[in-house]
Amino acid sequence: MSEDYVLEMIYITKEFPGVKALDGVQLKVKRGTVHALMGENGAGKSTLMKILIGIYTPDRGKIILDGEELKVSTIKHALDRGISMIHQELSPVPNMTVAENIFLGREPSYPFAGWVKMKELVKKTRQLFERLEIDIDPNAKMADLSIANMQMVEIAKAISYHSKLIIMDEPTSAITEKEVHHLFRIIRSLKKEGVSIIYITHKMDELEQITDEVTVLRDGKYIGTKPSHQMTRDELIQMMVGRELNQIFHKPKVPIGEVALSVQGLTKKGKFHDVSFEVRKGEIVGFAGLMGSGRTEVLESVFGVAKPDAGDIYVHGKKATIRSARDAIRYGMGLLTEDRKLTGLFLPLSVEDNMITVTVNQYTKAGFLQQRKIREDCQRLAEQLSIKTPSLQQLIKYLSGGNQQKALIARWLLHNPDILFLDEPTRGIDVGAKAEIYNLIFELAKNGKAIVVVSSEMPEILGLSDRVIVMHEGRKMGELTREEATQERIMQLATGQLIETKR
Amino acid sequence: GCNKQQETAQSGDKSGKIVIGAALPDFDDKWLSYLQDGMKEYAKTQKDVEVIYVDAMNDANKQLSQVENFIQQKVDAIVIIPVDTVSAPQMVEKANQANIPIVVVNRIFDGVDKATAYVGSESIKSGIMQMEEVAKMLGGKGNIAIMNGQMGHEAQIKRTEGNKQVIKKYPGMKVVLEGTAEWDRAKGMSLMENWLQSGKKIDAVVANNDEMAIGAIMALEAAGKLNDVIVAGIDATPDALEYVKQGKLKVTVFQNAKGQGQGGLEVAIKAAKGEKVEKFNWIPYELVTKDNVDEYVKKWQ
Amino acid sequence: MESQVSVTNKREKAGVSSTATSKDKLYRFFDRYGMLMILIGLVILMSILSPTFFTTGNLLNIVRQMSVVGIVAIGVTIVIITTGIDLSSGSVIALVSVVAASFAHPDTYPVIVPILIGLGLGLLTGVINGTIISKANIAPFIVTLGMMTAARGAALLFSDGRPIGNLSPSFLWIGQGDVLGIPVPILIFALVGVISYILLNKTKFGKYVYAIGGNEQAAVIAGVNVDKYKIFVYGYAGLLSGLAGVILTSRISSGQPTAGMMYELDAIAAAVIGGTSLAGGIGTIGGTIVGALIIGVMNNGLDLLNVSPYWQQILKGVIITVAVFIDSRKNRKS
Amino acid sequence: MESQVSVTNKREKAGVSSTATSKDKLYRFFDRYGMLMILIGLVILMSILSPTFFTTGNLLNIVRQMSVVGIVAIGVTIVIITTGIDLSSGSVIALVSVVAASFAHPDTYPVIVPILIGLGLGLLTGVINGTIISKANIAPFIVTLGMMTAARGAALLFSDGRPIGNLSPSFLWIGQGDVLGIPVPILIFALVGVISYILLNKTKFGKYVYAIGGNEQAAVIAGVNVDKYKIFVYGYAGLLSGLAGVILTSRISSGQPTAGMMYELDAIAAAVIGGTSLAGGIGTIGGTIVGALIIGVMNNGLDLLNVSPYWQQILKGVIITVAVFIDSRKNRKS
Ligand SMILES: Nc1ncnc2c1ncn2[C@@H]1O[C@H](COP(=O)(O)OP(=O)(O)OP(=O)(O)O)[C@@H](O)[C@H]1O
Ligand SMILES: Nc1ncnc2c1ncn2[C@@H]1O[C@H](COP(=O)(O)OP(=O)(O)OP(=O)(O)O)[C@@H](O)[C@H]1O
Ligand SMILES: [Mg+2]
Ligand SMILES: [Mg+2]
Repeated sequence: MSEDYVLEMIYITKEFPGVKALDGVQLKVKRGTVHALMGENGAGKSTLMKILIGIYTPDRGKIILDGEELKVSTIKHALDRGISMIHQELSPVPNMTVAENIFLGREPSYPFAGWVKMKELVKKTRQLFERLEIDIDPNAKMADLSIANMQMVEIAKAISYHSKLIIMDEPTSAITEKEVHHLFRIIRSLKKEGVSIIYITHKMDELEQITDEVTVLRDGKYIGTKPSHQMTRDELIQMMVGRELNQIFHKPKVPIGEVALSVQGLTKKGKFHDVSFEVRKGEIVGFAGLMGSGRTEVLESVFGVAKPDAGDIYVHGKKATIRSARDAIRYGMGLLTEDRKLTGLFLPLSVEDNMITVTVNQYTKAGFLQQRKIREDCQRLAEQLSIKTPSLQQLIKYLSGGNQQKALIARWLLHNPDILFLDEPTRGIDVGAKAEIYNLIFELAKNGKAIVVVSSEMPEILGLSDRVIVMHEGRKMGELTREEATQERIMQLATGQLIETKR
Repeated sequence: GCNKQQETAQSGDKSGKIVIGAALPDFDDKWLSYLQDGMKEYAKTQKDVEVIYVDAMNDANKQLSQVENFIQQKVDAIVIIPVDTVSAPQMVEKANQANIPIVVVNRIFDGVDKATAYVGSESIKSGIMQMEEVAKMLGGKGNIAIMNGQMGHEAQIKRTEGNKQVIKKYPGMKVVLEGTAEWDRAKGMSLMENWLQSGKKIDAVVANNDEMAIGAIMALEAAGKLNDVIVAGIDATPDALEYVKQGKLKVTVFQNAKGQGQGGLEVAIKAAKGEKVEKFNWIPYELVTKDNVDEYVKKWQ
Repeated sequence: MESQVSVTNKREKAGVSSTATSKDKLYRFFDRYGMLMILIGLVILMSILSPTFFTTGNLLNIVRQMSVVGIVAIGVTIVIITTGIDLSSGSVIALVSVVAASFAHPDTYPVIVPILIGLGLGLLTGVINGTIISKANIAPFIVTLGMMTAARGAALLFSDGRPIGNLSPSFLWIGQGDVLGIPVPILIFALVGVISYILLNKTKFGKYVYAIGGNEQAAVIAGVNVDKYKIFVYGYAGLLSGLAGVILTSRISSGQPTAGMMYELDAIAAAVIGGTSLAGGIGTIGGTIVGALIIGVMNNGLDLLNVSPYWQQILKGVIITVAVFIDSRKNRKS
Repeated sequence: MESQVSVTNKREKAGVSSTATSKDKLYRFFDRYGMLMILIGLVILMSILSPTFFTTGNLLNIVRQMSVVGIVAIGVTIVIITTGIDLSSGSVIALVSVVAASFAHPDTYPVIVPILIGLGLGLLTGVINGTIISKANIAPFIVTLGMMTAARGAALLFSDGRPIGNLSPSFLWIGQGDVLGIPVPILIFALVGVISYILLNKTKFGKYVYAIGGNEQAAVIAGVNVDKYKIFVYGYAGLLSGLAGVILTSRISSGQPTAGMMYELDAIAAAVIGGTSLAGGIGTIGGTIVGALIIGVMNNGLDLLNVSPYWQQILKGVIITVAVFIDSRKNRKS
């Protein structure tokens, strides 16, 4: 044992009712390195990390931290032993301030009655933010933050523990390029301080940029560990999915039809201003922009979830009055929302029930549900999207994040909309599934659907879109054709450094 | 009426009008609503008298608050039917301190002599009277089932106590079942149904009020056992008298609700005017059986 | 591309198929039928303690007594699944009781009139609840608490605080009659159970109810007319309270302004004992019926055993908590 | 990169800090003090309708009358903030009332004994609630419903259903005495308010209460000992119920096994009227006190105006709903 491991997890096994989530998995992390943990959705990455931090107890296995066996019984125990974690699902306390969220559980206080030193709390947060160059008001209410800012707070929080080992479970799934770079800068400086990091992501390019070693899991089993720079992308994918997977972006040529959706001068005070765009049949339009640039709000306003102050919407050339999501659905629209937990999932319900919500009235005959037809259609879609679940009756809360996302896509596919809005459609989705979803989007376009994709992942925008609309601070800064669109141009527009003249 | 608000707003002033505060324990209670009728009818016959009725919902604390409100309002006299007789002396004392005459009605307690007057009788007597008659009908022996009202209510405690005092006197009688049906007919019926299933021999069901007794009668009737069991109630409500007439309810006890209401208000008005009043105004209980039921049916008409 | 799809397919089959071991099956069985087991256990216990407990007569008795609360509990269950609550049931029963009774005197109206008036009045209170809750967006707790107070006041006002007797024999049949030896209230209870089961499991109404309870915001975005269905849900609960009021009135041969006191708590308890989650999205009709029967068996058994009223209350509190505790074991995560 | 940061800066500032126009300020004012405005409105209305309403005597009267429910409501508020509920308060008051009274006869124990026994008993019931809720993971509704039934039974059993009188003058001072003209119950109520305010806003305990209610998962992840704090919270609520029981007993000079009936509903209503959200995470002590006063003003005013009790019930139901409705307008999003 010449190597200096900060953490060794050996033969970890964990079974949930009906699911063997981890089967004899090992993970060895060298001190002062960034260790990537990769695997498909449901491979068991988060479960392994939750065992490490003390949320789950393993059925079998051993954890050695700094050469000593670690028996984690509670999260507090793990935190005290110098392990902290950025969780995959954001977990803010909405009605508390940023500072209170960050120091939750370890507020600076006087011994008497646990009297909290509020000033110091804020001061410490401010110092933390200054050190990490994060620009958020410590006194802001958590609920008022954008998702991206919430994610930054979570990152800052995990770091504020001064742990020797930080787990980051998909920290970049909710933030844009800019914050990603910021995070990487933070990670590099942490590394210099000797902190070790376990980094979970589905974004391949991040691997090369930031990690030193990679461990791959598949179906709850350990596949292997290798230095990142020795690993080719194809090799990694091979390890993850157990087969070759070539050519993720293979955008087929699709004839573009007539205008399906036209939005004119849409305005919502304080959110976005005078946004106009068109989407044609068979066309995929990408929306790029930094966090909070207003893309989500635009989609929500078109879809009737938010109320715009001004502007007109035309569907297939006819003026449409859309006051609610129901109206939008009647006009043949669909919206996959960006925050699946908040606005997508019915957590206590089964996978099937989650899939049929939009279409359930189409499965009604004489007032009764045609259950066999529902089952068949859902089964078909589940297979098409390779949703990994023991059965369609499984409660969706037990699925991995990626599989939950696929079930939500299935919800809208069942509805078969003419115009489909996808807000961050592959957030938290593994490479294999991502390829499947991209192919699906292409397939939809081929069938003459008009598609709008909002994404903060540059490769996704560039790979999918026929046209890219770039937003900045609630204004449309420009529109680029597939040929014109490059990472640099998009960034320039998105940061407001360049303003395209309106066409 | 609700649109009387304008006039009643002047309740506190000294326009020559006599304002009486009536603190009743429970408007949901049927018997008490007849008592209130007695007050209302009497009030109508009086000129320049206004009565404010408040409902304590069987909550002594609430009643105390209401008495305090009356004192704040400077009413001319208070009529009170105490929620319970232990906390009542304090309310009497508060009224005394404020120099407002207070007339206690229906429920008697130690220290009631500190009040301006008492109108009514002694609760425990109704339980005794009821049980004595049942004992007579049973020939001094038999199995008794006692159906209690809401546990802890003044009437429940005193009536059951009266029942048990009598039973103790007869060695041949014993309480085989005891439960609560919370003054409620539906609950009395369910309790009786369950008792019938218990297989215990029951010779008489003695209920704290008529509503529960009627519930018991209905359950017994449905089981075809009404002829084997004597059912007794208290209150002699119009409904109950109907059952007495039909021979289904063997015993009930009439407590002159209207008489007590009227008497209480009458005394209070006198006291408010500064006239001298009797300290104790007894209104006795009366036993009702099939023999004399018609007399009481007339009283309600 | 072709080959990829087929590979995916294979992988999928492996994922979806039956990984369920026999241990899992046992687990699921308990997960589903845990409370039923507890009910059966309670019945066995009572049968041992009291020889007369396990007789047809007594068992019918228990179900008949529980049918009023049981019907209310079914409506309340659906309300709770949408994350709501209905505290007004007991008072609505009282209001319906006095109003229906006043139309049920012999030789006045045909029996259908008081029934329809009772049901209609129940429905109305429910629709009022639902409309305020959904349109004015006020917490169901407050709205139905308001209705609880107001309906009780209205019942007392309408009847001047007195019972309304002298009801026609045909009206009395609803609560007191029987068909082939089975009491009518039990038949109605069973019918309500079946209809509600179908509503909740076989129609889109049911799917929407669960969706609203599971995540209201998501339901809105999925195009569910949340307001409308909430009004339906509270309306249905009100309708069932109205039905319960009619049965109760007929059963006790009189309209009672004080009827139904605290029934809402019994009904909610039945639902929760039966596995309905107050956090919404979870609950079944079958569970609620089991929950209602547990309460019924407990009431009846304690009466049969002649447990003193004071001890009955203490034991009821303990039994309910223990039953839910035993049942909750099954949901424990390792 | 530099310029980018500054851009974010601007937006962030715009989003969070002083964009407050005077309209915004008005809005925020109403957001915070909406219910207080409604209370003031109600007071003005009552003062116009009844000349005796707005007198020092009557106002002190109202506060004194509400102090028992108000104290309970403060405990309940904290429970509700953690997404819990406490239905047992009223019964605990009754249990504490009879037990404390039996130790408060003249010439037996010093006055501190019944007080400590009362507080201890309240605390105990609360700790039992909290322990079952957190350790056995059962819905608070069921656990406290069980406690509600059981504690009432215990109160009746202990006292054999009878009120317990003959209390020592020093004990009676708690509920009936005054200091410089201010009734003792009001002083205790104020003290409880201040202590609870400090607990909730200035201490770790308070932070954890809000965190557990806002997002229990987040609290767990942050290593907060959620179970422990839940036990604290229910224990505190129980303690305050015990205190309320002692005051009530002293105020009415007797221990009452039937005391406190339905106080839990009044307390919950006060909390919710005062802006506490049953979904957890939101609620203030000040709001709850305002909520309690609204109920008190309503009760007192309707009695003063000689509104018939039936109409009182109807009006109370309507007033509560309307008050919450008016208040909820402020939360409307455009
Ligand atoms: N509490 C639970 N109960 C039952 N099954 C669970 C539970 N938590 C996780 N699982 C299952 O365990 C498996 C591993 O899930 P896990 O969340 O660890 O996946 P993951 O690798 O993090 O996936 P993703 O990339 O989608 O986040 C999945 O099949 C999931 O459905
Ligand atoms: N911290 C904040 N406080 C208040 N409002 C904010 C905050 N952050 C964002 N917003 C508002 O919410 C909207 C969020 O934008 P939206 O979610 O539509 O942007 P987006 O481009 O989709 O970004 P994201 O990728 O973060 O979802 C913005 O228009 C902004 O007004
Ligand atoms: Mg994961
Ligand atoms: Mg967005």
